Amino acid sequence: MSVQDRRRILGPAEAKPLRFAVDSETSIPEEGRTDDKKTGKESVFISTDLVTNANGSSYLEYMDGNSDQVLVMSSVFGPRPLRGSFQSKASVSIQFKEVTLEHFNTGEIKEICTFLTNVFNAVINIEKYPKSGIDIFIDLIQHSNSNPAEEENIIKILPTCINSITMALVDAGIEIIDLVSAGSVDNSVVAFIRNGHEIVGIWSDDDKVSDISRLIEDCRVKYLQNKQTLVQYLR
Amino acid sequence: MNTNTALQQDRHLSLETRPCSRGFEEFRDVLINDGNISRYSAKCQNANTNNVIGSSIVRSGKTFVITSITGGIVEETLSANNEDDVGEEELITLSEGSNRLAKNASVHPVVEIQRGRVGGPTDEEMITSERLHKTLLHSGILKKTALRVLCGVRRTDENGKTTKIYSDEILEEERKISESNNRRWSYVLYAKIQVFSRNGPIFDLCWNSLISALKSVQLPRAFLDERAADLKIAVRTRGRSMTIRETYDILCDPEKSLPLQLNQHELGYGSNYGIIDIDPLAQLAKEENEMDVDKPTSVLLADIETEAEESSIYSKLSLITNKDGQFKSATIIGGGSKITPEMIKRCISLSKERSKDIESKI
Amino acid sequence: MGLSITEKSFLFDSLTLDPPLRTDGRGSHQFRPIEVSTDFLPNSNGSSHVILSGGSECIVSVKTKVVDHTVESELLVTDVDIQGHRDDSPLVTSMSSLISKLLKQTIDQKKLMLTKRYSFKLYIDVLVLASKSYPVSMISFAIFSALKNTWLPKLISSDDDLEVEELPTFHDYDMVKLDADAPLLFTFAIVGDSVLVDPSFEESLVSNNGLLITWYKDRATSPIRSVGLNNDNVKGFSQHHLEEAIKLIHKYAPDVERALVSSD
Amino acid sequence: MSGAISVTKRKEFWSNDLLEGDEYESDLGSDEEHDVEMSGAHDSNSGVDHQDGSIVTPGELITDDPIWMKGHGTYFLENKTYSSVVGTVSRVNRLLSVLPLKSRYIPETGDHIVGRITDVGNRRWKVDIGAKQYAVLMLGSVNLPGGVLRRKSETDELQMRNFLKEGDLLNAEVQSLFQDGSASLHTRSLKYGKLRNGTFVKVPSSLIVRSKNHTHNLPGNITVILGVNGFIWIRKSSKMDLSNSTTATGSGQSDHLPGSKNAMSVSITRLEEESSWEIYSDKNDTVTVSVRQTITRYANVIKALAHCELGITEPRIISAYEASMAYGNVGQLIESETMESLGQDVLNSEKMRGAA
Repeated sequence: MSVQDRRRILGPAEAKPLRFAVDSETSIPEEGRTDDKKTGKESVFISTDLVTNANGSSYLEYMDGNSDQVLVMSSVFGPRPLRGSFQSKASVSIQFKEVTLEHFNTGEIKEICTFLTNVFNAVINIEKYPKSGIDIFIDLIQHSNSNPAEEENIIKILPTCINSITMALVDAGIEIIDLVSAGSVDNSVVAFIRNGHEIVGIWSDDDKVSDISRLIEDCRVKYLQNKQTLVQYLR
Repeated sequence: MNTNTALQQDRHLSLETRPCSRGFEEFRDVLINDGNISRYSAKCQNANTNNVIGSSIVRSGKTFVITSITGGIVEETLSANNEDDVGEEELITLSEGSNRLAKNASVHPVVEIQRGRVGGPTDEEMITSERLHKTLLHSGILKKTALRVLCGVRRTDENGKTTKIYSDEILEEERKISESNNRRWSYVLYAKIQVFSRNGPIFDLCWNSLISALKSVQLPRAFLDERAADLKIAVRTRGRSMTIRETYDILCDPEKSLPLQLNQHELGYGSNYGIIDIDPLAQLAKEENEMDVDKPTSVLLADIETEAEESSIYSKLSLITNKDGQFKSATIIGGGSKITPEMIKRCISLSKERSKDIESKI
Repeated sequence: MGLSITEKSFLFDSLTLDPPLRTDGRGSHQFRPIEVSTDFLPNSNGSSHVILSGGSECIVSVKTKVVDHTVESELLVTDVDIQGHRDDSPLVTSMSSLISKLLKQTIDQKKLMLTKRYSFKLYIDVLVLASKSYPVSMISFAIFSALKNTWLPKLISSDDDLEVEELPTFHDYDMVKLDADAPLLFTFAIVGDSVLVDPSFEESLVSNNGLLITWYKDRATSPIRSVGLNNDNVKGFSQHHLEEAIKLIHKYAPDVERALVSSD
Repeated sequence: MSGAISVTKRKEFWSNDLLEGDEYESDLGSDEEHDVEMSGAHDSNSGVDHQDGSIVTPGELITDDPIWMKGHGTYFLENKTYSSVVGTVSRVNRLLSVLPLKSRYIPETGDHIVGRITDVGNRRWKVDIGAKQYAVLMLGSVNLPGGVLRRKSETDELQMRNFLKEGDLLNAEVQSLFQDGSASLHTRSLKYGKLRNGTFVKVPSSLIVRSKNHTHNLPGNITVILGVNGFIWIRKSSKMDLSNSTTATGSGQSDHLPGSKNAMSVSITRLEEESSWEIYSDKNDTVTVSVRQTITRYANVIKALAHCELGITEPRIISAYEASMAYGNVGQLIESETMESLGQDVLNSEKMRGAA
């Protein structure tokens, strides 16, 4: 937001955001905190239809073993008419916004938006909605990873975003060919449909590519778990 | 506003109900919690990567507002030679004395309403942010003194062990070290207010959410590295000797923090009301004998919701009062039906109960 | 200017044959011929100009500055600009963020170290003049050949200047070649069961999905991304497609790397 | 060409050896016009007239005789006519114009062109034919299913997209020209309509030699439509192509297709029923792998001819196709050296046969 942006109240120009000193001994001792929670069971809280002016919306809270926490809300607007030239298939667009603290730069945000758009282009039955647009808005409310050393990385929240978009689409009654879910193993995420036989998206940032099949296998296991929780909620 | 919503509105009113099936003077139930978003909230795990210092989630009916407050530090520009010039000091305090507003501070809010569109802020978002900023400034809830940074000093002795000394916690003679540097800083507060499922006027909802977030704000202690406190290095640059002040950013202490001082008695909570006449023709013939048919009866509605009400009510009141009925801010727009003094009194008593109810929930 | 339904279905049937029959008869591992000219910008330390036979064209310029790396930790700044696309369009922002993240991971900062205090800071500017198909492979080829031809001024002052304050001074005209191995990004199109390398514009329109795999230090490594080459007939793919793509990359990437290197 | 990629290194433009007058590597490629004589350029206002067909550059005086009418590509300044484009001078009974070497396609009535539908509007389609403006195809000038003489009804207007929709390729004929030069098309005959079973190639329109018939049946059961606007469609020969192959097309036509003898006797009436819904269907017929390979080879051959900027005519395509047989794998045809050598083969075979 440039300084002379008169449409927002930006406060004094030369103010610098708070910077917290990270000197070693005052930060929380490493081992003490995390291992006692290591055995914590993964817990997922799902609720749908909270945003009234959206066609469908969902809210997902995901707590994994070592108290990493992702709270995400997605709302679906559409299918709604699109101006401009005729399109025989719907056009899907995804926007991502960090509601509270801002960690990721716009580049990363746009990358996952394009990635998610590609995933859901394969899943939403776009032939059924000609001349219309389906706009999906993801609002990241809270996201924390427990060990401070590892800097924020966007892959942690991808599976939860995918799950919450799937639930929002279901809530909006938009036709999808299968429930999409994803599993993530340290720095890779693989999104599956058809019980893991078909991959609709892969995003891997760690370099153990030599055993790609093991990576996909681990993600498939996580995928099946996630899908199970989604189905349980829906039934 | 097409005619049938007005007709539908009148028909509802005549049956003593509202489209949102609440009583005339019944408020939407409100739930408030801090949403575990700020770094100082109880169950927060990511304290060291989280720079939110205050937060609140307010849910009223279907609409809910998430507010997160972040901070910044700005160095105040002091007049260059004010240490010894007592007259100057006096002049400043004198002028501040008369100008009550100069003492108040405010928050810099950004209101965003989730409406399924991407783009710049709409009029409503800009107006609400501006109004929140001004109302908070004039309410005097937040004083400039509450935002003054008491800058500590971080002394790193030989083996790198750092100890932080804050002027108010230490002995007398150490105090003069930190007083010596004449630089003064103050905190700046930014509020990010997100509104979801907007279903009626949102100003009072945002105000209540902002106030409850401010109540949860903790200001982190700030300090400078010791050798930066009084270090000036002469640097020869192309013949001209110039003293540059080592630019060390002021850092915040991840552990220690102080709660933000708010003037408790100035705190007030918002509520909104609307007044509308029931068109006699639309009145169902329930009790036509005792009602003088041609005089339109006007009705007071509390907490306007649904598009029908919002578009058909022109006379609106928006009050911010504290629990014992003192006004903080009142906006009365007499657009359509007449607002009688009794109605205003009724609104005040209603808003008194409302702020008591909200206060109890924070 | 897309394709008609009849062209798409004709092309789809041809591409899903075994072996796939591509628009210009190439093999599924074969690249379109490219023209690379390097070191043609006089006032930048390294530059390359890549022209694909499909009409896509890209220019990369590498400039450098001496900075004090104790103050500035960012030693690599990349900027991607695609002609005809707004700077804040999703394609441009996601591509420049992918490429800058990738270069930060793969180019190790020690190669840029000059003295204990100072080191070179590289500014890599990519300008895509025309891009018919997904431009990321062409960009990475251009960056690769530009970095292979970057000449940095030779230091003549001493290199441990921590105690005594000394600004580095350089030789008048001798240059040292930057030895940095940049990654190569390969784009694959998945059409039915076949996996095609370097998909042309028509093939991208017909493809079910796309894959982006990095080749660095003689190994297929991360980042690996599935990427949509079109919006309207995207389908899932199977694990065997991924393995097939990685097999292709292991078999043919060395050829590409050698061809690019020998071209300077 | 081993390995997966062929990378040609372009000499640096600014390398210092350029200054010693080395051969300047111009893009025109061919060598003989390397030292183009600069005689006539300087004295542009010396009043010398340019004969027909000589190449003029913008700003060159063509004639100072005011009787000539000014056509395309010229401009007029105090009764002197100058050329405004690079091209050849053409004088047609008092109309003086300069035909540009390379420019967008200029539609003329009767041209057989290939176009792509870009817009469906009120009772008309907008068609991109590579000209300055989009051409227009009226609903009235199109064959409708159920026979040629059916009257147009409102339902047709609603169903326009069932006939032709955005992106569809069709071949048509320029029926008339509007005042602003844009074309109005018609597909009022069975040889025009939606194009199927093949692939599309685009070449500069100046390379297509205007001739009476632009649909040619080629050896290998292939038919090519050389649109005058440079849009070329290569497809598997349909029954209709074979039936009207009675016209004298290339010599190699009949012996390549022993099996198609009996198809020739298909009567025209049966073709009439074919103008049912099927002429607008989007479904391709089954095309065998060998035919697909031949189509790809033809596509590469035409691109090679365009690369060498040779005029594209049917005999040239056939001789280039036969020359390309030397390269077993179709993929090799995309290398620029192969293209250039293919171009040379065509020229040599032409010089040998003395055909114009």
